[in-house]
Formats: sequence, C-alpha cells, structure tokens
Amino acid sequence: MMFLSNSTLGEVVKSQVEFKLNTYMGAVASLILVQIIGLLFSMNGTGSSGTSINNISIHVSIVSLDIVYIFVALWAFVIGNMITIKTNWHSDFSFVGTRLSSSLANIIVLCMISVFAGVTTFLSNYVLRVILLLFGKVDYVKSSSIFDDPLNSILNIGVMIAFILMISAIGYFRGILVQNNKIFTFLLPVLLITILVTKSGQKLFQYVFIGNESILILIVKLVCISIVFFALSILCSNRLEVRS
Amino acid sequence: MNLNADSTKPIYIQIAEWIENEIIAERFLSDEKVNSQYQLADLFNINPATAAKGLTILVEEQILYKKRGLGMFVAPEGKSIILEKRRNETLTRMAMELVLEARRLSVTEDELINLIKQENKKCEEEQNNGGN
Amino acid sequence: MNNWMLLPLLGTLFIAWLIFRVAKSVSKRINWNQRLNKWTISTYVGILLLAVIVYEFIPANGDEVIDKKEYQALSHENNLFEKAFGNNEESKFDSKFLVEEWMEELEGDTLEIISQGSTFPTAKLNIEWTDSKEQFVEVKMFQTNILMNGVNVTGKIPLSTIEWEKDQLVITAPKAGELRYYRFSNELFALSIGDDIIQNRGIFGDTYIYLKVPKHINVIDKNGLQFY
Amino acid sequence: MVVIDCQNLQKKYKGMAALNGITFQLEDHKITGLIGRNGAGKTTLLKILAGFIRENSGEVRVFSNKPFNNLRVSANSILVDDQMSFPDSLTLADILEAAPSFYKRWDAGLAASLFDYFRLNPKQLHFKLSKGAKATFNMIFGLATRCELTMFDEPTNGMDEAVRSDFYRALLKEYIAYPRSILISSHHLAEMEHLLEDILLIHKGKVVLHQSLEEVKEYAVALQGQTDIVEKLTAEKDVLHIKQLDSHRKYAVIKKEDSLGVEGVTIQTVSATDVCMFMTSERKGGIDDVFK
Repeated sequence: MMFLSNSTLGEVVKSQVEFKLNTYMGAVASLILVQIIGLLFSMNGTGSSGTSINNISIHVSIVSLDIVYIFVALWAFVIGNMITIKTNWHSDFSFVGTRLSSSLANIIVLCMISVFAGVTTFLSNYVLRVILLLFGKVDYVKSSSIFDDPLNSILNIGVMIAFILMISAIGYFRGILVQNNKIFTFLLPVLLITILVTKSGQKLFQYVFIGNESILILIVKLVCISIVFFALSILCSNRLEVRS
Repeated sequence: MNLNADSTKPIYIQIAEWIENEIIAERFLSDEKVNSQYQLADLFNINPATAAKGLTILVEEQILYKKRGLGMFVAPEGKSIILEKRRNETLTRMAMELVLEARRLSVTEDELINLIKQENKKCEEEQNNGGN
Repeated sequence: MNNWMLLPLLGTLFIAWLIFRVAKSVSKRINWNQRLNKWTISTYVGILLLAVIVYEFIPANGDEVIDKKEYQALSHENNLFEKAFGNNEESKFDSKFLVEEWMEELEGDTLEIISQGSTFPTAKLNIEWTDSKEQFVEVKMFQTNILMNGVNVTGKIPLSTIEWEKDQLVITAPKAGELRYYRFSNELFALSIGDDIIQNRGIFGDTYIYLKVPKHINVIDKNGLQFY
Repeated sequence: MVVIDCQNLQKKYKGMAALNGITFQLEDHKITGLIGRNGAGKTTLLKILAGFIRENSGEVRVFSNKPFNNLRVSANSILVDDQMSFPDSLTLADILEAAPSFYKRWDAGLAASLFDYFRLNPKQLHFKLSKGAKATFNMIFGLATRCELTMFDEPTNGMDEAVRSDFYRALLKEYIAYPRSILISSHHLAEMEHLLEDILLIHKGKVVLHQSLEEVKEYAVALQGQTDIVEKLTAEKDVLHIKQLDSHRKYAVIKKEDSLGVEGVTIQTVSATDVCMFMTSERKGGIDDVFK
C-alpha cells in the first residue's frame, strides 16, 4: 500500500510563502538599515531652492522621499535578484514544490515586501520631520501630512509601491535569466544602456514615466510592467534545472 | 546479536539456522510463535525481505507453519525434523571429509572403520565412567 | 531627457551600490536570528507610526503653503503693479504695497541717488516729472509680494533704508542675511506630475521707489537704478 | 505496485551521455541499492527521478507521473544528497519547524530525537555545517519526511564510521516501522549490503543488473587452482574476472553453474561487492593488467 499525499498548488504556494517570509525576514530587516542611511543623506534636504532678494538669501530645503526612495529602489532590485540565487531557488526543492509554485510564491512574497517597503518609505519621512523639528533650529513650513489629504497620500504610497514592485520584478527577471545562462550578467547592462542611449528607447521611457496625466495612470502602467516581467520570469524558470 | 557477514553462508540460511538452534534449545516450544520477519530484521540488522526468506525455508521444511495474519509458529514435529536433518546433513558432510582425508593419508577402508569403532568405544566408556 | 542628465543619477546609483556591498558583507558576519529580525522590524514600524502621530502634535510655527489660486492672484497683483509703475500710472498703484512716503526739500538743483551696501541695485526707481517750480521731492516706497516655494515671505525680507543727506538720496541695502525654511513633502520630487508643482510657486517681488521730481531738478543716477 | 518506471531513459550533458538508455522498474516498499562506479550516472538518474532535471528522451514515471514539475511527485519523494540546500538565513531548528507544512507525513518526534542523538546544534546555520554534520542533518531531514519514495545519493559521504552505522541502523528501523520505497546510491556496497533487498547496478548510463541481493551473491563463483585446469574449465564460458595468482595457479570468476566440482580446483563464493566490481570493470584482469 502506498500512502501518497496530495497537495494542491494553492496549499503548496501558501506554505512556500510562509516559509519565504520567514526566510527573507533578514532581508526585510536590512530595508530598515537602507532607509536609515537614506534618511541620513536626506537630513539636509533632498532638494533645495534658493534665491537672493534684498541681500537676503532665502533657502527652502525640501525634505522629500527621493533619496530614501533611490536607496529602497536599489534594495528592491537586489532583493528581487537575491530570491533567485541558487541556495534560495534550490532550497525550494528540498521541500515540496514545482517551478510554478516557487515562482508564484516568490512573486507573492515580492508583492508583500514591496507593499511593506512602500509604506515604510512613505512613513520614514515623518521620522525625519520629527527629528528636524524637535532638534533642528530652523523655521519650517507647515507641510501637508497624511491626514490633510488622505487620498493624495494613498496615491503617493501606491505609486511608490508600484515602483518598488516593478524594480523588484526587473531584479527577479534578471536573476532568473542569469540562472538560465550566465551570459546575461553582461548582456543585460549592455542592453539597458543601449535602450537609454537610443532615441526610441528614450521615447519609450518618456511615454511610460513622464507626462502621465495622473498618478493613477502611472500606477496602472507600473503594475502592468511588473506583471509582464513576472510572467516572463515564470516562463523562463519553468525549465530551470535544479542542483545540476 | 550478530551474523557472520563474511561467511560464505547466505544470510537467510544463517537466519534459518539461528531459529533452528533456538528451537533445539527449546527457547521456542512447539506451537509457539517465532520472531516475525520484522523482529528478525531489527534483531540482526538486516533487510526484512532477507529475514522472510529464512523463515520461508523453514516453512518449506515444515519446521514452521504459517497462521494467516498471526505469524509463524513452530510445528509440533519441528524439533524432530531439525534433528533429523542435522543428523543427515552434518554427519554426511563430516563422513565425506573423513573419507577424503583418509584417502590422502592412504588409510584403508577397514582401518578407517576400526578407527571409528575405537572412538565410539572410548566415548561409551567415558559415559559409563561418568555415570558411575 | 538629456543623456548628460543620467550621469549624476548613475553616480548616485554607484554610491548606493557600494554601500550595499559593504552592508552585505557586514550583515554576513552578524548572525541575525529570526527573533531579532522580527523584533527589529516591529520596533521600526512602531517608531514610524509614532513619528506620524507626534508630527501631528508639533505646533505649527511656520507658514502655510499657499494654494494655487492665491498664488495666481498674488502673481497677478505684482504684474499689474510693475506695469503701472513702468507707465507712471500712479493712480493704479495698489495701496497695499506702499511702505512709506514723504516730502523732502532740496537745497540745490541736483538730486543725487546713491545705492550702497550691495553690488547690485536692491530697488527699482522711477521718476515722474512735475511742473512744480518748488524744490520739493515726493518719495514713495513700495514692496511687492515675494514667494518662495509657495511660502509667502514678503514680510520677512528686510527692506532697504532710505536717507537724505544734502540733496542726496541714499539707498542702503539691508545687511546680508539668510532665511532658511524646511518644507516636507509627501511626494517624490522626481515624480512631480503636471505643471502645478509647489516648487515652481515663486514670485520674486521688488522694492520700488517712486519719485515725483520737479522738471528743473537734475537727477544723477550713478548706479542706474532708474526703471525704464 | 510500481513506484518507478524508466523506459530507455537518456540524458546528455554537453554532448556527453550521462544516461544511455536506462530501463527498469522499481516495486514499492523495497530498499534498493543503486550501485555503480563514479560517473556511471547514479546521480543523474536520481535527479531525474526527483524531478530536478529533465530527461532528453525516453520515458520516466514516478507514481505514474512524469516527475519534472510534478507536485504529486515532489510531495511524495525526497532526494537527500550533499547538494541539498536550505536558505542561508535559517537555523537548523527553523528548517525543521518549516518542514511539516510541506510534508504531511513529517515525523517531528523522530526528527527531534535524531537531532538530539547526533548532537546537532539547533542554532547552527545549514551552510556553516561541516561536511559530516551536513550529511547527518540531511539524512535526518530525509528520514523524517517519511516520503513514499526516499532517495539517498551517497548519504554517508563525510560521515564518520560511527555515524554511518547509526545511519544504516536508523534507516532500517524507520523502514521497518514505516515501510517505504528507498533507493540508496553508493559505491560502498559492502557497508550497506545487509540493508538491501535489491540491487540496481548501472554502468556507463545503462542498467547492468537488477536483481535481489541474494541472487547477486550467488550470481558468480570463483575457481582457483592450477592454471591449465582452470583454463580448461573456463574455456567457452563467460569469464567475469581472471587473475594469475602465481606461476602455476589462476583465479577466475565465472557465472555460477552446477557441477563444477573438479579435483585440483577450489570453488569459492564471490561477494556482491566483487560481482558488481567485476561486472563494471573495463578489463577482465583489473588493475593488474596495467602492470604487465
């Protein structure tokens, strides 16, 4: 008599997601370090405009999320990439799973991590506000808080999450390609630079990222791009051999 | 408990012999249950299939009998079958070796028979002496 | 998008990449366990939420950022004033910009205008010639709206001082100073969408000096303050 | 019931054939030894059975499913080898804690007591383990999954003598308590011979022998005696191995037959290890041929 246990794809993916969340806890904790470094760099304002009127120079330092965000975006790329490295990919096969279930679990985990990263990045700005206001001797302009304009805040969080998701999707895709063939390590940067330098590539960039009528449209575009990259990753990983 | 893995005797035969020895020593009485293949496997650190093969030999020789779902039991005449078998097999083999050795040493058949008779007499005398 | 614009971006990315490398090798040496990770993450989230709440309770000691409509109105006022000023249409001057006015009697026939304290003119000057035969000069000083990043700083900028010294009008620029503001943004600077960007809400108003001088007086404007 | 069914299985690595037409079937609940020399294709075969890599041609069925990308196969089989990896961030205790949600028959009690017995440190990270400790942990993991098809690829590599015999004992005890199909590859047949029911001998990507261990042990006999007599006896026979002992005596291994008793020649049994070795060696005389 054989006792074969049957697991559905859903069950396995659920177990894998729980397992991966546990596994990547350290990576999520590293996000905190990344944000703190970003915040330190933001201390003097991320952008400032100044002018001189009547011999008085006026400086307005804008403390926005940009620097933290660049760090977090890079982090997201690294995380997307890290999930595909051999030990992580192979350890899925020490447990129950198929390439599809692993990919789905990875994608779900990346989505969850992106949401966490987006929300914390948004909120990290408030830590800086409090520190600058309590310990800095400067005038400040009463700036909008979450509660002043909730809808706009949510849209801003949304666009951040979508951006992080897209970058992690790109990182993930890159990782899968490299797992398929090491040559992509060199090929992809070359390809990226080519796209950035050519006219049509720049037009594409402009179409996607610049000149959007509303944030909502941008969010939709970013999510669509993420889905495309994730779908490509699933296709590319489905034939990947393990422990060979 | 260890078997002699290097022995030229297959392991399942060693298992069968072990059970036979246990029966002769009356550690298994007639109609008593003997170790299952799994107990034997555990005891001798061998594959259960090998142990089962040892048991099967004994069943074929009618030393053991099988009760469905309950296990293997010592047949009432099991012990006598073993004794009979050992008598035949062991003595035959030893006799053969004796004859071969005698030939090598150019001992005639009559001399050999006399030698055996002498040895037998000695044993009887010793037994009688011991009895007194 | 200019190709050269990518350079600082790539530079930043490179620095960030280096930091990552270092952080990665450091974190490999630390044996983080899962409990420590969970604790760190929840503490951090706690601090973030606390910061949001604390921020709400910090009393506002600064100005509000003005909204778009107000910005446009202020900008319009400045434009109207400047136009009227250039056209010598005194009646159209917005009285709310008037800082001070007075009369001064000249001794001779020349009026010298001197600007000091600054290498470049700190005020704009216009002269309306009158038919009066007297020696009186009428002076009016105006200050128009100044906005920086949507903050109205008009009242916070010290004005030039004006003094009379024997037929000389001396305009002294205020001592060099600095105003520093922090403005916090919920948005990504790089992603500011549309043309309604707070950063662009700037109006650079001026100090205007309007003189009414009788025709027979000779005005010497060494520093070229006069507005044409 | 058939657990594994391979028909003419082939796998190539960079043009080199690792498996070259493997055909065999594995019945359930047997301990089978996968024996072969280095490079015979044992590891490749196991990886295909576990669904890690994909065959180039031929048919492979595990529990009647193609193993590559099959959830049912993955849920009911495990391959323990030294390449088994776990996330770098998880401690051994974390790994054991995560396992039950994947393996429905996971035996936490067994895992915990073996873990204690072998004195592993629950706070240790898997990638920092020594070779022997890693092999021990992987073995514990493999046994505790209680997968219907449990495969070990050179499981005792790196283990010391005591742990090896403990491992074989634990494997047997587990097998007796919860029978399952076990496939162990090794090139040390002798040390695990007592455990095995069947032997699957492969050589150069092909199955050479698939028989029960007892059959393998009786597969061949060795003749030892005067050169001319041995030569006469082995003339027209399938000689597996031959060796000149001294100037006038020879040792030859041939397939077992009855009625070989001839004076001047002793007949010896040939161990399963030797049978496997002789059947997979390139030359009849072994290494001695080289030095002639």
